[in-house]
Amino acid sequence: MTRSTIAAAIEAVLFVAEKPVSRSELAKTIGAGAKAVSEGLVELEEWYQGTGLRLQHEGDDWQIVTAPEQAPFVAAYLGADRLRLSGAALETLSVVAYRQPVTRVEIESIRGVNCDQTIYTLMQRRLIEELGRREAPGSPFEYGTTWEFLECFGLTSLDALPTVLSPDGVRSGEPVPTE
Amino acid sequence: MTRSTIAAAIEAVLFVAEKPVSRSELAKTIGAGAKAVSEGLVELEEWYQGTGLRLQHEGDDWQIVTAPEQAPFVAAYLGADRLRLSGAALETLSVVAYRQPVTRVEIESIRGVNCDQTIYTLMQRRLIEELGRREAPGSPFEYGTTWEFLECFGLTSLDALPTVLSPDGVRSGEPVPTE
Amino acid sequence: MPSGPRPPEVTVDGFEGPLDLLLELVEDKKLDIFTVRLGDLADEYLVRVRAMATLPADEVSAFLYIASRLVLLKARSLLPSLVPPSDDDEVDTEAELRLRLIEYATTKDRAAALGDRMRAGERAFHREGGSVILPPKGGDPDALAAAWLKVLALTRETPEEVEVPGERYSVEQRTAEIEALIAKQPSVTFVTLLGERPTLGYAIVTFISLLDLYRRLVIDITQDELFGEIRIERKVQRMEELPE
Repeated sequence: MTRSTIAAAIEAVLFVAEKPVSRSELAKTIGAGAKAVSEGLVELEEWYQGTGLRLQHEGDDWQIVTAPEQAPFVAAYLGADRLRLSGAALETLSVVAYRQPVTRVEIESIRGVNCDQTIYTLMQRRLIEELGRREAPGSPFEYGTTWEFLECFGLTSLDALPTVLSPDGVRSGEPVPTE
Repeated sequence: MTRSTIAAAIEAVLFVAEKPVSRSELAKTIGAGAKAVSEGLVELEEWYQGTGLRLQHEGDDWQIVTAPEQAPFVAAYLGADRLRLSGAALETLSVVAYRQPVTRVEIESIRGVNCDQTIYTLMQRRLIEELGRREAPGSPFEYGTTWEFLECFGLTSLDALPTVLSPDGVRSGEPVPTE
Repeated sequence: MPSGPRPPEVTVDGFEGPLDLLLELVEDKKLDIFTVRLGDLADEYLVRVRAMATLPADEVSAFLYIASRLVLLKARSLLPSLVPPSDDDEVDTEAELRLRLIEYATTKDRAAALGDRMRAGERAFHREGGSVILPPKGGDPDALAAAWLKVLALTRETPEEVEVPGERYSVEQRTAEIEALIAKQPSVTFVTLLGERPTLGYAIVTFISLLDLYRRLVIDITQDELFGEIRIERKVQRMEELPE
């Protein structure tokens, strides 16, 4: 791989990472040596001259952030008081809210798709949390919503969740205890 | 603001956005005109040549995504599953992608079979969505593809759908508007 | 779908429907989709349908529809005087079916192109957004409820819970049944064959079986008046001079 292709691979990985990534993890992920990764990071830094992004590192942990001079625009976008969640994340959140306590496998069986990423995002936002482990084979984590969730949605308690009539006419307003 | 500073501002906003952002929202956020934003998007697209990122748009909603050629590294980092669809699901998806907006009856008349299950699967994976109801007898739902579809197939927009030679030799790459 | 050679006969697992079957016939015989006389494929089509071990009950009507179209086209080409086009638009039956077939072929090619992309795995990834403001603000409970409703709607019938059609009929089996019956008695009505409370699937398999027996010159089918009783009669002797 050339310096540029390594820089591109690093950029893609750092772009999706929601936390700083160490150089050794980068090296492992893209299958390159430590020296090549270092050179790639230097190249990436050069690419970002004059763009809206910056490469930032704390110790050996690297991440992409927005350029400081773009802060007003970023603030203008994020400033509006509304929760920004992708449709997928909102759907996963609704499963946790209405069905807690619920395990990852249960969430996925309800949504029918892999939910690793959205669970991670919701945890990062502190909208859901691990409640503990279920006494079941594999001792899976159970997830539930947080007080930040209640605050974010302006709910006094989980009982205040809007009542939803499921398509077959069953009321499912309250969190249903899972068997 | 110069074209480049607008591109940088757009880049920063799209970077922090959780979902695609419309051109008008971009214009409002960074305080630029619609034309300036369009030019900025073109510039941003040029910046991304050869990098790990690219610009994707679904209709007028824009977002930054990773370049498809970086998929192996990103998938390795995220531990992402590979998309798997049956031949039947792919057929239904191709009808929706190339013919949208399209109703269930239209899909079924083209495929010659009941498509309930495949439509359901594709909705669950967020590859297609209900766009709204058609003004026609029975007010059937119209279906279209999502930005997740573009992402999953590494397409920067619907214009990038693979062009297929139909048996009569007519190129049929672009979505055909239904009557 | 595996990329290997297609299996010689359509199985329930691999079948994509009646148009797929028809297209496969055209391609197997290396015929030109634009010029092939679709009625000529009626026999082969019925043979293939008959070869299917079982037909999913909810799909048989789609197969029957195409089968009846093909049989009609064939009948008309063999006996133009006996089967006159009843309406002007019936002249277009073949053209219309051909158009559908061409459109389906295009759909298949497109699906293959998308499938190639999918298997190549060259997909993009978005990021979920960086600047985490804690705690987040502005959640809309109604949006959450709407998302839940959507999830519920999509959960209603997960693949595991989908009611597998309990009834699966084999055309071959039904054909044998009717053939045995007609060997014993010279004629039987369609209503009798259907029994008291036929399901749609049972009725259609029965119908396809009759088409097949008719094609093989085992039976004659008569109907004296429109919507009158359909009578199935044992063919007294094979009339070899009839075209195949």
